[in-house]
Amino acid sequence: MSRIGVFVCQCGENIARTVDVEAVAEALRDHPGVAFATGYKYMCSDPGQALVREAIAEHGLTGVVIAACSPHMHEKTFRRAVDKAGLNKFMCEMANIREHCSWIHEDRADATAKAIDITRTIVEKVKHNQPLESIRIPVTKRALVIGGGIAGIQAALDIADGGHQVILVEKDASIGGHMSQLSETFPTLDCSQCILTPRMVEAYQHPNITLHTWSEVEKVKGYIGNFEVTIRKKARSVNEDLCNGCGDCQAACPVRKIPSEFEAGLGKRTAISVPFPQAVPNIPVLDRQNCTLFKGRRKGLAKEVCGKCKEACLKGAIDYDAEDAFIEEEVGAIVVATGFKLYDIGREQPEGLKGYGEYGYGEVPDVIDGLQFERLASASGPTAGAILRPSDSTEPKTVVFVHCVGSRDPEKGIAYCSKICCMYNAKHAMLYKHKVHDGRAVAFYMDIRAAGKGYDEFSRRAIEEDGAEYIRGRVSRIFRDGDKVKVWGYDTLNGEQVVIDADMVVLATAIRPQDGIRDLAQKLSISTDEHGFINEAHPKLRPVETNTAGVFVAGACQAPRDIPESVAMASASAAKVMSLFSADELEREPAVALVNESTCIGCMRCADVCAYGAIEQRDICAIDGHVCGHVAYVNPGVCQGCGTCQAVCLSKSVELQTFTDEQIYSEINALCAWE
Amino acid sequence: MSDERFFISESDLRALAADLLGAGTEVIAPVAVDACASPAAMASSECLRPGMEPEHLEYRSLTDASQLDLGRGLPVLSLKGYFLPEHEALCRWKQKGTTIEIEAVPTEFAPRVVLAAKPCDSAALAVVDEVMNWDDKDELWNGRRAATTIINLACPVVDESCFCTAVGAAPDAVKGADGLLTPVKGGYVFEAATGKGGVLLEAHQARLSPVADALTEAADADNANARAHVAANLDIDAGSVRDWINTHFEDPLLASLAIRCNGCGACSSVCPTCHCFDIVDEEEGVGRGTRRRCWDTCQAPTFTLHASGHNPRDDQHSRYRQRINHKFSIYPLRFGEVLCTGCGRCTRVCHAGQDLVEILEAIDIAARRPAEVTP
Amino acid sequence: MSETATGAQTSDGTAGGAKVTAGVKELREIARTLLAEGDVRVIIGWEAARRGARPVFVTDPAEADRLIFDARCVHNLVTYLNPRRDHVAELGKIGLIVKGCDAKAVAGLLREAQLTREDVVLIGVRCGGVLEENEMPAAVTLTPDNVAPRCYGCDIREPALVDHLVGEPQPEPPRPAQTIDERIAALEDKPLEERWAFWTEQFSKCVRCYACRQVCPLCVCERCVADKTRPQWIEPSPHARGNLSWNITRALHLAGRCVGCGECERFCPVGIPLSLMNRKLQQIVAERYGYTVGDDPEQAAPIGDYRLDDGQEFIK
Amino acid sequence: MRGDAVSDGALADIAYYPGCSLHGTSREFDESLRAVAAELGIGITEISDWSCCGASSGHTTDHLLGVALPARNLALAEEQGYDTVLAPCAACYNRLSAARLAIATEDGLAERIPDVIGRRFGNTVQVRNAVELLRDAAASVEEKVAATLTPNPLEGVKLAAYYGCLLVRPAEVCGYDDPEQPTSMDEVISACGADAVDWNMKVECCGGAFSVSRTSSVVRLGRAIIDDARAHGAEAIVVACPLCHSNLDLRQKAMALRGEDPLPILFVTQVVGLAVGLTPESLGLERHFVDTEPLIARLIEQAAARDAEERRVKQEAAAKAAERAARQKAGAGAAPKDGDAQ
Amino acid sequence: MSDFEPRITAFVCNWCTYTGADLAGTSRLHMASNVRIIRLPCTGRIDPLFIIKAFERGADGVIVSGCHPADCHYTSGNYHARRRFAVFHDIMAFVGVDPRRMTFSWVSASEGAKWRDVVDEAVANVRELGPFEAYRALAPEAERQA
Repeated sequence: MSRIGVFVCQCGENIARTVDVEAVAEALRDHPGVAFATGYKYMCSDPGQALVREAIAEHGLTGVVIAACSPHMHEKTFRRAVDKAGLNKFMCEMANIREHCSWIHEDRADATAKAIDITRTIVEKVKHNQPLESIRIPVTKRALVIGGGIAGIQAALDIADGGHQVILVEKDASIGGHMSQLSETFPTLDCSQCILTPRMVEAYQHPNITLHTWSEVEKVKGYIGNFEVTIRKKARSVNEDLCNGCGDCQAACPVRKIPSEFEAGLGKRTAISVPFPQAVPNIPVLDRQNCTLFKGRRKGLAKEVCGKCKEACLKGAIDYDAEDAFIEEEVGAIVVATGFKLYDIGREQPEGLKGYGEYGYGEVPDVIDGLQFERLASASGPTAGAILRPSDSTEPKTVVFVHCVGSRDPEKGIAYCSKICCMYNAKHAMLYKHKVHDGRAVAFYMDIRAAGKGYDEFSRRAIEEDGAEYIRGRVSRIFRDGDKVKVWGYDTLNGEQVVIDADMVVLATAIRPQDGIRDLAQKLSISTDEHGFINEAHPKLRPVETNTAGVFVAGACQAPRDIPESVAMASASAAKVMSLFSADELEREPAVALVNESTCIGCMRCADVCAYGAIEQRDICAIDGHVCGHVAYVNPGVCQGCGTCQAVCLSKSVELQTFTDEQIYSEINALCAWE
Repeated sequence: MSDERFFISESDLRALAADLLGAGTEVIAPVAVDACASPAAMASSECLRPGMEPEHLEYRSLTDASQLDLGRGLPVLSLKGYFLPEHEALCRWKQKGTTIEIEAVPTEFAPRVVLAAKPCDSAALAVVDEVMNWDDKDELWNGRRAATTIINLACPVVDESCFCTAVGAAPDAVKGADGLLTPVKGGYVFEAATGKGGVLLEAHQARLSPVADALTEAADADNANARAHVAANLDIDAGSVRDWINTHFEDPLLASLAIRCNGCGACSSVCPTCHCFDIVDEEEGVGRGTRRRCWDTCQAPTFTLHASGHNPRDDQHSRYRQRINHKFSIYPLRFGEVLCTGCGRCTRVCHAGQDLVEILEAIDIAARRPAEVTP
Repeated sequence: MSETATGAQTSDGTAGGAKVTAGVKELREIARTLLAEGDVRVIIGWEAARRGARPVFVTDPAEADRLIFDARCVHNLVTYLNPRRDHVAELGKIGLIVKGCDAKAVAGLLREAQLTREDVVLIGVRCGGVLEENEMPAAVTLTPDNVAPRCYGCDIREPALVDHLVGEPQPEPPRPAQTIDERIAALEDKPLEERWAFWTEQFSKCVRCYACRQVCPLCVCERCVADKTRPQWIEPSPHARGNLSWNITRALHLAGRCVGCGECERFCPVGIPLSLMNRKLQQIVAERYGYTVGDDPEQAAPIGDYRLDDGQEFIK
Repeated sequence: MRGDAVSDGALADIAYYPGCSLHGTSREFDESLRAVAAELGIGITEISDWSCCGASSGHTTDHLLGVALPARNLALAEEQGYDTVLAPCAACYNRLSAARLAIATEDGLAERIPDVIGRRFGNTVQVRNAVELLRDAAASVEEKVAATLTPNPLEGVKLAAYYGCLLVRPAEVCGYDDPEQPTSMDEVISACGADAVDWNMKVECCGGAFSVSRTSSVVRLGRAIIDDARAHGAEAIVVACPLCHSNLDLRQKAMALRGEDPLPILFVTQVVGLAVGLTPESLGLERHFVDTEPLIARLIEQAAARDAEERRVKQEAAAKAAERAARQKAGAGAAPKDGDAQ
Repeated sequence: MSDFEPRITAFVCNWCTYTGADLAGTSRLHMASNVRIIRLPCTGRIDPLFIIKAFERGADGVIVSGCHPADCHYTSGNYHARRRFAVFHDIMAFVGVDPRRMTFSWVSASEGAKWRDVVDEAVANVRELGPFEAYRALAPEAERQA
């Protein structure tokens, strides 16, 4: 006969306001199998948990039901408390009478009756709980970091410094991400390359880090501690071992007019190229799309049309017939750090977004975005740091910075604030004034959001010391007028229209997640929000974890993030990975399926539906040893506890622990109408 | 028991049924039931295959005298269901905290009349009375038996699977019944067989009229040749069969009877004498439920499955042998009554082809001439 | 150990008026050789008996002539391949005579790893449809009134999953007076309440003898969910509520598995029209997932498989 | 249901809703529309008993009034068996379209309107404006222009397409073109052989109804538009709205202070009319305040000169070809090749 | 039937709909109080036996809800559930159970409002249908007693 303790929480007034806690405790007191029932103000508080421990000892409880908030909130807390009191922690369950009852109903009688019902179902469930031990599974102490931007590099370095192997996968030819494109970084204005390149080299040379650039994650199988990852190493056409980065091939390449992605389209590059001088690894990539040799091959010409880079290469590192290679890696944890891309105001837009016709859809010359301005301002940029406008390379005397292009604009499909634009706009204005002293920097803003450390002072300095003219209002139209860029705006503080004949306009376009994020999320079976940013497990309490155990997230792939936040998140996820690797074995919830071999007939329908391949066929031997049949066997290490096998099993011979048929049956039975 | 015989026309018999219904007495009788629907469910049923007359008869509580079917066919299920229902609550319990209240079920029943019962069905009731009053008086069974007056309708013998005469019953027997109707020209010879039957007759004296001798002779003649007709189907010595089975438990004839049997237990469901039941507790809500007994069958593997997983009779042969053994040897040895009234339903319902007449013949042959018969 | 309960028949197997066609002769020949050469230890087929054709287990080559095949051979003998029937398995390797629909049931057992193809020899017979009521003294020609409704529209009159095939090609079985699909359509035209009344009335007749389960070739569970007591998903006593949950569960277990042999309806002592329910399941699986139960063991069962664009019109 | 492609000539008849301006101050828009429609084989028939569409005064005073007035005309078109209504004036087009959208989306309105306008209304009629119609018929305009014998006066002429506001905004009501960077009128202009100028004031405000109450603003806004058009080399501005036309044409007199010659303002239908060889009189070109005659005359003269030049060059080429053929025959005589059949 | 308060049992998946219901709670989205939630790891685990048992125990309506296709935490649990409940939905309709008594829906962890709408709509539907008398009439006591 079970002796169950029921503890009904007032949760201050969150529950007590609409649910009569005493009445619930009273109703449960003479429920069959309940040995003790009481109400308390804050069950999750220390005294509350002490109350549980004492009641277990005093009444010899065999099960505990906490009627309070959602199990997602405090199941772990109470199970730990129960564990301490010597009762198996899986004999403790939570009845959700807050989120699912008190908070969503007003009528007190209704809410109380419902709370009693909910608690009663969980009491009945606990009667059929089994004491279980956590499952121990081996942990592969190697980590995979997807994305080689500052977040990915930082995470990889922290984990590697922690003594563990790291595989860093980067989609582009070099690590560095968008930070490598920046000139200087707010709020300290230190040069981006100077603080980033050492980290890139450190990552490249770190004994524990294996770097795969020009590579993407093809497939992920397995589960926390035991992921099997397939990495596609895209054909680079350059043998990484032979190449010493001399650059002769780049010099020999006849195709020199390809818009450079790194230069955000302002600079040009050759077909075979290294994105930027400080690229890590300093090994070029052959762009098969634009290389004349490959164009010839695609047309089916018999003779090879070009081959200059191969001729120029003294090391013989160029290989036109290289194929994509696949690498299998076993890792215990994955950190997603795929970063961001900028919203493009053009006509072609993905579903749900609209372009900016009023700013000319990006077809008005001398209207550039933030990254392009960064390239202009960067010493290694196409203009060697001089602010020259792209149309005629003259120095613009009047530059207009437009905030919130796309961001905070539900009409265009992006309602959120991209967070970093206010800061980099102030930086741009400052950089521009430093380089063009007699230049006029005008910024159109709605609100200045500079909440970081030293951020507001930085933007005040741009206005007060460097003379940036900040106009509070939106820009309604931008169009070419002669050789000027006509900017029509409105000054809400003076209440008048503003027309500026600018030489150049910089748009602070919204931050979007990288392309392909949704496919990657599905490969990792983690979810993304409607914009494509990765969903964290809990916005406040588990910001760097995802719903899939063992998969962590860092940087701008989770939401608009600046560099300090990306680095902080990277170190946080690294810390999570380190704690995961701290033990040789991982403790996992024992919510796994168990086969009753005396009733299983080995039809293997369960194996067909198992998404994790956790079920295999096992032979049954009679006493004399000859095989007389076969049954299904669930590997507790691989099983993730979804329970689909039990639903398709005709004879219900497989039982998912913690959600067995008896437990579910008793919950349904507890809701009997004619109580 | 006055053995006076009366005459009653068919219309008077229906009127008698109507009177009983009018007086609020439940009247149970054979009713024609369409195979794939029932009058209650749907007025017209497209799924009654055209051209086929109603599939079968069933004993039903009449709601109207017109439903009484005197067509003399054999209802699918016997009268057993009206004395040992398919499922019957034995008690209900309700738990409050640690105290449990038990609520018993009534064992008195309103008086009721069964009209046109099959002699083999009512004979079965008499046979089962023995075990129901053996070491523990079954109040529910006895309560229902006491409350019921059964009037048999002489049976014209259904088909070649009938063998009531071979097991101590007869197409015109009154064993287990309280009266008998024998069809004659224009109506029936109606006679009481027990005091209860007499009471019923007196109560409806007006509907009866003295019977002409010619009619009673015709009735007796019909019954006699019905008896002869069924005897031709199977003529065995029940005693020798009983003893042979008792001593030849391992005989291959008994030990491999069920090669084609599916162990479905349909035979025991339709058998008027099979009386085994299972007791199950069915929960309804927390700490509330009902203990019910419901029909069970020795042919089902779970019948003798022990909690340990051991099953003394875990193959079909042993289960089928148990059925033959219990009916034709164990029960007769203990109660002197063959636990079978030869109605033939088990043979008719078994689509796997198990034929009891065939089996009894083989045993009878083996029993009488043990020496020269090769199985 | 031969079959003891001898049927009342004459020695040359022509009892019960069974015509000895060329096919039957060929069948007996194959049976005799298989038994004689020890390829199989028992041939399971049909024999004529007092109340019509019934299954027979021939272990002695000499008795091969008891085997018959005609419109009365309705039984789906594949139920005897159920691994839980130890007393049949004990006899040794089985040679089974199968009609087309029976072969589908063998494929079902193979699909669910209850059987390996090598441990059974299948002797297929070309079939032109069978009777609905098989307890007839003689094989009669099929008419719309006596043909088994399930035979109409049969897509496998010539079984493929067999080792031997006997008999001449048979004509199409006659169309029954009312096909099962028509009866389903008639039932579906009725409003919800009437359908409910019809089915609950039918199910309330059920006495839970589980004949439908014991006879089904694909119901091979060691312990059926209906017998499970912890928890008692299906109330064991035969009241209408327990019967409804039993019959719905049985129906759901047929989705994509039932071959439509109709044995459950034939064996039901109280005559519940189970073939309506089974056929409806086949229709659902065919309409929604284009799946028709066939005799190819490799064909994946629909429930347990999925496609990204499966219909979800009923999901909000 | 959009009207069938104009090219097959037998276009389903379109209901024509002229609105007050096209029978009043912008009669030339009506005349040129009818002329061009006839030329292109587009059957348009005026809705009988049409009434005012309420324009801006309607919907600014009361929402129901603003919807019911246009709805009445749509109902009439339905009753008279049309499924498309052509409303050339931008304001009428906007009000009719807005009414259709409101009735289709605001709950309760579809039930109230029939008893407010006193007739059945199924809201099945499509509403289109002149630019939309001509853009959809651009292929047949091009064919017509090519087939016109008289040289096309607009060949290569720089024209600035001015859309104003109500033709393209609000996007959910108009929806046939991009509200910020419209191109439909430009397509019609290029179909006429002219060169549609890429300029900045396509959708800037012309002052609209302030024409009377704050004329100074209209003059200022109008000048900005005309200056920008002229800066981009436009020889005329093309419009499709009576109010835009009057604000740019009538008010231009007050603008031309700095001595530049005035910029003619043409309706899109007049442009198409000229391209397909219709006479200026039939297009009502003489009704404009800014005299269009000098421009038209010059264009026709240039076209004729160009035509003559082309013909001369063609003749020269033909002559030279004939001469070469003759010389060849003389030379070839020496070595005839058999079987040299062309 | 206006004052009839239907009893509805909801079987929801832990990762999406249960969390969505939590979100509805934290956002204080008020809804009908007739629904009692039973948590399961995934819709893949939800078995038609649960629904039949819920009706047997007097529920007037049932809700089954989980992750949207492609969002399942276990990658394919909801796909299997979709097929299983398509067959179950059709067979129950064939037997005569009004499909509106069973609400199937996809509600993600961020759709608190949608969960409130699913609940309110289900309660309204079942209230209109009235108590499930037909199922309760099957109870042994009410049924034909021999």
